[in-house]
Amino acid sequence: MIDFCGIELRHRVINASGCFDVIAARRVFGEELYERFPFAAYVSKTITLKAREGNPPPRLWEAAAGMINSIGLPNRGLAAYLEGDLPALAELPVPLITNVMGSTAEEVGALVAALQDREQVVAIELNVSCPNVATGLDIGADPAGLEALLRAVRPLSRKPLVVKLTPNTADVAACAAGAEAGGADAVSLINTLRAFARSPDGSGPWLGGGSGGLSGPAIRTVALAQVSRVAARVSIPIVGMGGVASGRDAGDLIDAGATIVAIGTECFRDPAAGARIAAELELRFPQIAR
Amino acid sequence: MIDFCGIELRHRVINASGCFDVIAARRVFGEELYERFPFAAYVSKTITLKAREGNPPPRLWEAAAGMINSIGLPNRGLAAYLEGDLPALAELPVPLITNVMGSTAEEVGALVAALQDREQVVAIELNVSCPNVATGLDIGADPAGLEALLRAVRPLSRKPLVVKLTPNTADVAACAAGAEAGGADAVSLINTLRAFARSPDGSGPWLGGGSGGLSGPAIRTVALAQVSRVAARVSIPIVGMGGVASGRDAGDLIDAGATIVAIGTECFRDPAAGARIAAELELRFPQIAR
Amino acid sequence: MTAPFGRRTTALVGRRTIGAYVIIAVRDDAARPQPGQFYMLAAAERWGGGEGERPFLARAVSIMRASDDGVVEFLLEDVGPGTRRLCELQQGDQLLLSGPFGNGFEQPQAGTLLVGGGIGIAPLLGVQERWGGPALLGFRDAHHAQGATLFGDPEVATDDGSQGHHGFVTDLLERELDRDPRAVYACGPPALLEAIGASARRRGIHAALALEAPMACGFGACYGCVVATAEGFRRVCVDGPVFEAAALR
Amino acid sequence: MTAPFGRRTTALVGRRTIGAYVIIAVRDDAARPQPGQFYMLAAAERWGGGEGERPFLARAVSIMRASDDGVVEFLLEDVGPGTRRLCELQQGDQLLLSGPFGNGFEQPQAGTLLVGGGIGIAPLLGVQERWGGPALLGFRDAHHAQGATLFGDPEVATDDGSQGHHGFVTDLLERELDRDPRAVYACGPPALLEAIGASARRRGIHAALALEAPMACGFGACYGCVVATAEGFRRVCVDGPVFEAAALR
Ligand SMILES: Cc1cc2nc3c(=O)[nH]c(=O)nc-3n(C[C@H](O)[C@H](O)[C@H](O)COP(=O)(O)OP(=O)(O)OC[C@H]3O[C@@H](n4cnc5c(N)ncnc54)[C@H](O)[C@@H]3O)c2cc1C
Ligand SMILES: Cc1cc2nc3c(=O)[nH]c(=O)nc-3n(C[C@H](O)[C@H](O)[C@H](O)COP(=O)(O)OP(=O)(O)OC[C@H]3O[C@@H](n4cnc5c(N)ncnc54)[C@H](O)[C@@H]3O)c2cc1C
Ligand SMILES: Cc1cc2nc3c(=O)[nH]c(=O)nc-3n(C[C@H](O)[C@H](O)[C@H](O)COP(=O)(O)O)c2cc1C
Ligand SMILES: Cc1cc2nc3c(=O)[nH]c(=O)nc-3n(C[C@H](O)[C@H](O)[C@H](O)COP(=O)(O)O)c2cc1C
Ligand code: FES
Ligand code: FES
Repeated sequence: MIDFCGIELRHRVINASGCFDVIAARRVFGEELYERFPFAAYVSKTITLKAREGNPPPRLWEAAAGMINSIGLPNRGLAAYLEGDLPALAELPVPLITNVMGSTAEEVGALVAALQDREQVVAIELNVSCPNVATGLDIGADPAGLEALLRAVRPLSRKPLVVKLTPNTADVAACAAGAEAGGADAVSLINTLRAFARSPDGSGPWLGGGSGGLSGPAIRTVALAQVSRVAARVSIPIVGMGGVASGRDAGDLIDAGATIVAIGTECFRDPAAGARIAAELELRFPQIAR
Repeated sequence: MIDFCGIELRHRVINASGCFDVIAARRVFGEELYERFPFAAYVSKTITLKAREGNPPPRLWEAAAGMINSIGLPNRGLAAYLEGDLPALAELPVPLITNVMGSTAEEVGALVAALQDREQVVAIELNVSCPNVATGLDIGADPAGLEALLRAVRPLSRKPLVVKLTPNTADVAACAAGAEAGGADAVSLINTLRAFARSPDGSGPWLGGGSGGLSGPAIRTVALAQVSRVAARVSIPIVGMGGVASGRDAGDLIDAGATIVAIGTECFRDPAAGARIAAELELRFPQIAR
Repeated sequence: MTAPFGRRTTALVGRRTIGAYVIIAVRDDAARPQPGQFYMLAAAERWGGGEGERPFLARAVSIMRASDDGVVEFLLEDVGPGTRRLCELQQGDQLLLSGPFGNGFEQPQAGTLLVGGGIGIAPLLGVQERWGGPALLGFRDAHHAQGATLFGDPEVATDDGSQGHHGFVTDLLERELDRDPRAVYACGPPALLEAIGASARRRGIHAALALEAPMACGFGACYGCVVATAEGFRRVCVDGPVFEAAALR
Repeated sequence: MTAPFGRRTTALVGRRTIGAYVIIAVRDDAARPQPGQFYMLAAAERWGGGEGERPFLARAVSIMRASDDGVVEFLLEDVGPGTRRLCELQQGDQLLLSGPFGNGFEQPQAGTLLVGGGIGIAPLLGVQERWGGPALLGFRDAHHAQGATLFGDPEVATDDGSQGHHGFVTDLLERELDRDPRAVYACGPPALLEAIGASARRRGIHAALALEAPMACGFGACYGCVVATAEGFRRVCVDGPVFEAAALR
C-alpha cells in the first residue's frame, strides 16, 4: 500500500481533477467501472460555492500532442455537491478527494469548512488557479499570498489539504514552499498552461471562453521540470501530473520526486488509461509501484 | 515593404535567435544561401561580454511535437563577435539584429554601448531570460526590474532595442509593459518554456545542463496566448515566435498582434523553412504578408 | 445498455465507398449498439504526427448499422485530418475504439419522418432498418446523394438539383408536415436542425434531433461537448446526442 | 562541395536487407557526397504521432555509398523510433532529405586501416570503394556480420565468436599496428573509438574518427551536437563528423 498524507492507496495512479466524471462514467460503463476501477483514489472536478454554468462552446481545441480546454469549471455548486454527488459516490471503491476553488480566503474557507465533517471526503484539493479579482493573476501565482491563504483555511479542517499549484508563475517552487509554510499537507502539479487558439477561418478567437489551458503530452516535459524544482524545495508529498500517457511517464515523475501521479487528458483517449498506466508502472518499477 | 522599428523588411518572417547560424550555414550551403536567403532580417545567437563554452552534452532531447535544448548560450564573447562575426557577416543580404545577454544592467549596458557605433547592426535584441544571480529567477521575470534595466541601458544606444521576454513568468503582459515603459522599441516572444527530461535508462537527468527549454509545435498555443496578452497591453511592435511551422501559424500570430514572426525549431527540420513559411503567409494573407 | 469499459483494438472487417462517403465495418461482439449512439474511433497507426500534427484525440462517429452478428458499420466523410485518416484505413488495419456512447433514438411512433442531411443520414439508416419510416434526405449534389441508396425508398433533395428535388430537404419536410403533421427524427448540419427545431416548435410536433459537437472523450469526462438547453449547458455525449427539439435553446 | 539549400522530397528507389541491417537507396543528382558525410533523413509520412510520439526531428544517416549516377545508399539499424520508421520504408515511399553535411574523410594514405564497428561500417564502405584499404570489422554476432559482405575481403571479429575472430575488432587492429604502424580510419560505438584514439595517441599514428552525436539540424544551426576537443566544444555536424583522434578530449 502507498501512504499519501495518511491515506492508504492501492497504487500510485489517480485521476486529474476535471478529467474523469465517475457519476457519468458509471451511467456509461455500468458496474464494470467499479469492478475494474482504474484509479487508486478519485479526485472530483473543481467545486465552487455557487453553481457555475461554465464557458460557452466551443470549449475544446486540438493542439500538437495535446489539447486546449476552456471548460470554465462548470459545477452545480457546493450544496448540490454535498446533497447530490456525495450520495451518488457512496459506493466509490476508492478514497474520494474533493477539489474546490474560491476567489477569496473566505470562499475557500467556507468550502473547506463545509467538507470538514464529511467522512466520505478523505482529503481536499485546493485549486488556486483562480484569477485574483484585483490583479487578474492566479491567486496561487504569488508565494506570499498563497501562504496567507493556507494560514487562513488550514485551521478550518483536519483533513489533508492538497494545493493544486498554478504552473503559470515565475517560480513554482517558491509557491510550493509558500503552501508548505502555510500548512499544506501536499501539493499537486501541473495544472494546464495558459494557451490560445484562433479560428481556422481567421474569424478570431476559437474558444468560447477566449483563452484556455493546454494539456497532454505537449506539456509533459514542463511538468517534469516543475515537479523536479518543487521536489527540491519542499518536503511534503507531491502529486505529479501533466501529459502522463504511459508507465514510463509516470515513473519519470516519481523519479523526479512525485509520490503519486495523476492522469488527465490520456483518460479522454482511453477511459481505462489509469489502469493501463498503473500496470505499466508496476512492470517498470515493481519496487515503487505499490 | 514592412516597417519594423524604422527598419524596412522584405517580408514578415525572420529567424529566432540561436536557431540559425549564417556563418556555418554559408560554409554548408554556399552562395545559394544568400541568393535564396529565407529571412527578412537575421538575428544573431545570444552574445555575452565574455566567451561561454555552453553546457556539456547531451544538449538535446526530443519531446512530443517539440524538443528541449540545453545549449547554454555558447559564444566567443563580444570582442570576437565584433572582430570575427561582423566582418564575416559583411555581405549579409538582409538587416542584422544582434541578440545580447548580461546578468546585470552594467553588463547589458556594456554590450549595448559596444554595438551602438556599429552601422552593420540595425537593432539590438536583449535576451532577458538570464537567471538573476540573487533570486535565480530570469531577470526579465519581474516587470519593475525589467523597466529599471531598460531605463539604465536605453540611453546608451539610438538603435532600436527589442526585448526578448521570458515566458516563464506569471504575467508576461506586465513584463512587456515594463519594457515599454523603460523605453523598449519592441518586444519579442516567446522564448523556450523551462522543461526537463530524464534518461530513458532511469539514471537521472538527461541533459548535461540539468534543465532546458521546450520549443516547437508543442508550445505554439502558449506562444499565441502570450502574444495575444502582450498585444492587448502594449503599443510597441511585437516579434511573435513559438512553434511556427507554417504560414497559418505565422498568420495566427500576426492576427494576434505580432508585426513580424520568427522561426526557430522548424529551421532545424528544414533549413529553408523560413522561405516556405513566408511564401505560405503571402498566399494566405497577400494583404498583410509584405 | 452500458458500454464495455476502456478502449479496444480491433481490425477493419470491411471497407467500401459509396459516392462521396466511405463505409467501414468492425466486429464488436461486446456491445449491442442502438441507432443514434456513437463510438470514439482512432486509427492505431498514423494518428497525427509528422507534417500534419493532428489528430490527437479520437473522433466521434455514429453507428450507421449494427447487425445481430456483431458487425458495426460507420459512414465517413473526409472533412479533416481525423476522418481523412479513418477513410484511408483498409480491411485488416487496426482501429482503436471505445463505446457505444450516447442515448440513441427511442423507438419512433409509426410514420415518424426520418430527415437526414449529408453525413447526418448515418444514424437514421439504423432507425429505418430497425423500425421503418419514410426517409427524406438532403445532399450537396448527386455524388453525395448516392448515400441515399442505402435507404428504403428515400425521397431526395440536392442543393444543386443534380438529383431529386432542387432545394433543401426542409422543403420536402414542410410539404409532408403540411399534409400530415407528425413526429420527426433528424440529423444533419446545424442549419438543418435549427430549421426543423423551429418548425417543430411552431407546429407543436415531437422532433428528436441527433446533434454533433467537438468531443474529447465521449463519456462525460471532459465537459467539452456541451450544447445550450432549457436547463443550461448539457453534454452531447452523455445527455445526447439525441435531444428533443423543444429542449434546445 | 556545398549542399543544396533546403530540404528535398524524394522517393526510395531501392530497399534491401542484409543481416540485421536495412539498406535504402535514393537519387540525389543535386549533390556529389563524399565518404564520411551524412544526410538528415525523415519519412514524409508517419514521422511521429499516434501512440509513439517521436520522432519529431530528422535523423542523421551516413552515406554508405554514392554512385556516379546519383544514387545514394544508406545503411540502417533499427535502434529506436526514427531508424525503425526509416527501416520500414518501401520502394516508392517518400523521404524528406537534406544534406550532404559534414566534412567527410580525406583521401587516406595507401594502406590505411579501415576499422568499423556495427552500424559504423557504413561510412567506411564508401572509403574502401573509392580509395581501397584493408577493412577490419567488428559485430555483435554472425547475423550482424553479414554487413561485412559489402566489403572487399574484410577481416571480421564478433563478440560472440559466431564468425571470424572471437573478440573485439581492436584485437585485430592492435595485431596489425604491432606488425606495421600506420594510419587508421574508424567509425563505430564510443567505446571502440575511444580505444582506437588511445592506441593512436600511444603509437603516435594518424587516426581519423567519424563520430556520432544526437543532432537537431545537421548544418550548424542548433549547437546541439557538440563533442569536447582540445579547442573546446565543437559541432560534430559542421566541424566533423570526422575528427583527428589527437584533437579529441
Ligand atoms: C455524436 C457525433 C456523431 C458523429 N458521427 C459522424 C459520422 O457518422 N460520420 C462522420 O464522418 N462524422 C461524424 N461526426 C463528426 C466528426 O466526429 C467531426 O466532424 C470530427 O471533428 C471530424 O474530425 P476531423 O479531424 O476529420 O475534422 P476536424 O479538423 O476536426 O474539422 C471539423 C471541424 O473542427 C474545427 N477545427 C479545425 N481545427 C480544429 C482544431 N485544431 N481543434 C478543434 N477544432 C478544430 C473546424 O470547425 C472544422 O470544421 C460525428 C460527431 C459527433 C459529435
Ligand atoms: C553523423 C551521424 C551519422 C550516422 N549514421 C548512421 C547510419 O548510417 N545508420 C544508422 O542507423 N544510424 C546512424 N546514425 C545514428 C542515428 O542518427 C541515431 O542513432 C539516431 O538517434 C537514431 O534515432 P532513433 O529514433 O532510431 O533512436 P533514438 O530513440 O534517437 O535512440 C538513440 C539514442 O537516443 C537516446 N534517446 C532516447 N530517447 C531520446 C529522446 N527523447 N531525445 C533524445 N535522445 C533520446 C538514447 O540514448 C538512445 O540510445 C548516425 C548519427 C550521426 C550523428
Ligand atoms: C478538460 C479538462 C478539465 C479540467 N478541469 C480541471 C478542474 O476542474 N480542476 C482542476 O484543478 N484541474 C482541471 N484540469 C487540469 C487537470 O487536472 C490537469 O492538471 C492537467 O490537465 C494536466 O494533466 P494532463 O496533461 O494529464 O491532462 C482540467 C483539464 C482538462 C484537460
Ligand atoms: C537550440 C536552440 C537555441 C536557442 N538559442 C537562443 C539564443 O541564443 N538566444 C535566444 O534569445 N533564444 C534562443 N532560443 C529560443 C528561440 O529563439 C525561440 O525563442 C524558441 O525556440 C521558440 O521558437 P520555436 O518554437 O520556433 O523554436 C533557442 C532555441 C533553440 C531551440
Ligand atoms: S466529449 Fe467529453 S464530456 Fe462530452
Ligand atoms: S546538429 Fe545542430 S549544430 Fe550540429
